Amino acid sequence: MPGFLGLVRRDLQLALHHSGDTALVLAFFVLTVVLFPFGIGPEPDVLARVAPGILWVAALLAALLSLDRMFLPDYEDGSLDLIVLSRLPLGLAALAKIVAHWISSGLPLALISPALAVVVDLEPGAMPILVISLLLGTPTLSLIGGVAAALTLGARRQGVLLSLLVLPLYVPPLVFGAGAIEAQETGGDPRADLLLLAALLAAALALAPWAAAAAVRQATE
Amino acid sequence: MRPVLPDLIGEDLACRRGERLIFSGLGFRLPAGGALVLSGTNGSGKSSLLRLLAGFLPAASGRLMWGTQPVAADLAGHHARLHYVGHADALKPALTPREQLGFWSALRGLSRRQAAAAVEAAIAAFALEPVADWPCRWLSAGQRRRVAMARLLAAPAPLWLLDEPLTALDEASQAGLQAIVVAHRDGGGRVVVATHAPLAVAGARRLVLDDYHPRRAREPVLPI
Amino acid sequence: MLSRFANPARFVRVSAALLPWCAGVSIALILLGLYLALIASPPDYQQGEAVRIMYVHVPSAWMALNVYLFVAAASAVALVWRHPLAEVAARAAAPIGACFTFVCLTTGSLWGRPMWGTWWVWDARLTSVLVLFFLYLGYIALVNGFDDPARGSRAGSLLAVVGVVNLPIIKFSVDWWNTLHQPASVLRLGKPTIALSMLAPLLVMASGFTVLFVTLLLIRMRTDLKQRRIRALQLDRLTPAPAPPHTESGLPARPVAAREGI
Amino acid sequence: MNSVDGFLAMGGYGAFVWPAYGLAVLVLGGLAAYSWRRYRASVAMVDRLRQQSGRSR
Repeated sequence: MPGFLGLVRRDLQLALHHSGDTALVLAFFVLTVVLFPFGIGPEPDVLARVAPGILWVAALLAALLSLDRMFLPDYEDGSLDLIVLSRLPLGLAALAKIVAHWISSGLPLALISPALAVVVDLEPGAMPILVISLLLGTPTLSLIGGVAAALTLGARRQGVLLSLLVLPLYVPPLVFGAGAIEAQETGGDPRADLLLLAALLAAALALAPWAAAAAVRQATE
Repeated sequence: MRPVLPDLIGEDLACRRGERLIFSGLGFRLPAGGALVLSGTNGSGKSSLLRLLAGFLPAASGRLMWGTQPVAADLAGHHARLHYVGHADALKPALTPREQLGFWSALRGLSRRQAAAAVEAAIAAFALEPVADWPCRWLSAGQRRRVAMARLLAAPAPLWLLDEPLTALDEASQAGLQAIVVAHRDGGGRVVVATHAPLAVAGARRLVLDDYHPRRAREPVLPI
Repeated sequence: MLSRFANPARFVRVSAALLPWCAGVSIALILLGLYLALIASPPDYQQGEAVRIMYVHVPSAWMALNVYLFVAAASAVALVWRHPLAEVAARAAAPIGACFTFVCLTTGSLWGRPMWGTWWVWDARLTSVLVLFFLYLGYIALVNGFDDPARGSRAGSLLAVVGVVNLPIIKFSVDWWNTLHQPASVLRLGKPTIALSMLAPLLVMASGFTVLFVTLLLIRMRTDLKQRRIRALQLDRLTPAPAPPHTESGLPARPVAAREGI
Repeated sequence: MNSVDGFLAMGGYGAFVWPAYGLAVLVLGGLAAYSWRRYRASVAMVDRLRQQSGRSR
């Protein structure tokens, strides 16, 4: 498809230039997770019990942080008009931007999560499941978030509005993601949760880009 | 022999932005090689008409036809045959003109080799060689405007929609642009220009948007 | 396309005729429902009089869900056929649905307190209604989040459709989460066995709420149309009559008479 | 008299049944009142604007 990889490469190139955004996302993730023991107390068994929830909620909020950078810069400098006019179907263009956003936010979150799991006493045995659940879950967060980011283009107070739109839609990935880790921790079988997470990803992959495209078309009217 | 392309025809076009009726009853015909100059007071709808012609904005009423085929029927096809240069330059401060022009021509469907050649031609035509590899944040407004204009040549398209192309351009660049427009029209292309400056475009039909301001005499149609 | 300009006269006329009847019927039904709920129905053998809260809690739960489905359906019609009234209906209905959801949550909490000792019970159904409440707030915030009301309505329509697609997934995930973290069985907000004498107040209240919804919907839609009329009139007053048609040299001015004909 | 007190006491659950109904009436009634008042205000505004534009033309 004309320019799909070019669009992903350009967005990643821009993400590298403004690497502050990715650093901000990772810093927020680390900070949020580290703060919880101060609130809950350092007892290992208590922390281990709530570790899956802490890690997943912190990752979800961190991914939410950089969502509005997905379409807003292009909307403001006129690039979005040219993307709409390009030969690349708008759904694929939206997917390209979502993929670039995931690579620069969701992926690093998943990769550094084991380091943080230690801070909240997550069982070593559950670490691989943590990474797998985040690798499966964060793309879904970017896909759903992409739709909300496109919907709120041109709105007043886009940041607050974006998180209000997106949080109820993030409940399923959170439930299955944290559920997978907890199933592993309590000796259960995480495969069911992971399969459900994968199903969510497949559905979001199929539907979200076109919803985001429709929203972009509304924004560039 | 110049390929005989159908005319771009607008019949009784009306445009609504939000709940405001900008203009109505607007008609024109733009043959291959033709030119249409839009003028009128601020807020009379020049930019809105350009965005309508580009297919961003559906006409509130009336029809926009490419020959006999309504534009709305094949929007992707219509987008593929036009360039739209709006007020914003669509340039990323961190990237160089060469990178951005290459990116935009790839997005217009050119292969890597074709894109490279077209980009070099565009850079030469707009005298951008000295700054071709500078990050755009180092460029002046005029230079950025020329890079935005260079997109016109970085990928071939018969219909050019230009919104205030002359702003921020110095005399030499303005003359260069006019020469490029003339060459484009000789090659069978056509151009619609919204401008205040008296752009000397030979044989252009002038359209004053204020003439199509929705008359107040009529009962204001309840904009649903 | 010209239908977009059509004055919604038909709707205004029909709603004017319907409104008094709807208002009357909804008040009558709700009064009858209150009588049946509070006086003419037996206390539950387990929960005693507290069961009467169910006669408000359950109908408002039904309405919360059904109004959201209404908003999503109206939004789908607005997106696909660009029918102007569908957008007006969706925008008018959402706040009503949000109120029903709020009533459902608060009565659920008031019911949980005497029965299970806590103001909030993480029961699967109640939790789904809580998430639905945030979907409503998101829709209302998005619709009012733009300076241009038309833009807000279109964005809201898309969100409502996305939301309704996610509704069953959210419901499933909450049930999955609920069985995963199965609280002590006593906390389970079991559905009391519905005796016939209890069904009557439930159905009467539900139908009363439904007719109330239609009444409020018509009022709010008429208000929305009036607001648009106000904006149009204000805009019209502000835009000065334009200068006479441009008669630049050599270009014949468009014959004014011809333009008047449209 | 005691039937009224019995009725109000609601078998000891009065403190929860009455607030539940009260809240429902408050929220739904409030929404109805608010919507109706806003409707009346809009109608009045339209008439006022129409007279003004009628007079000024």
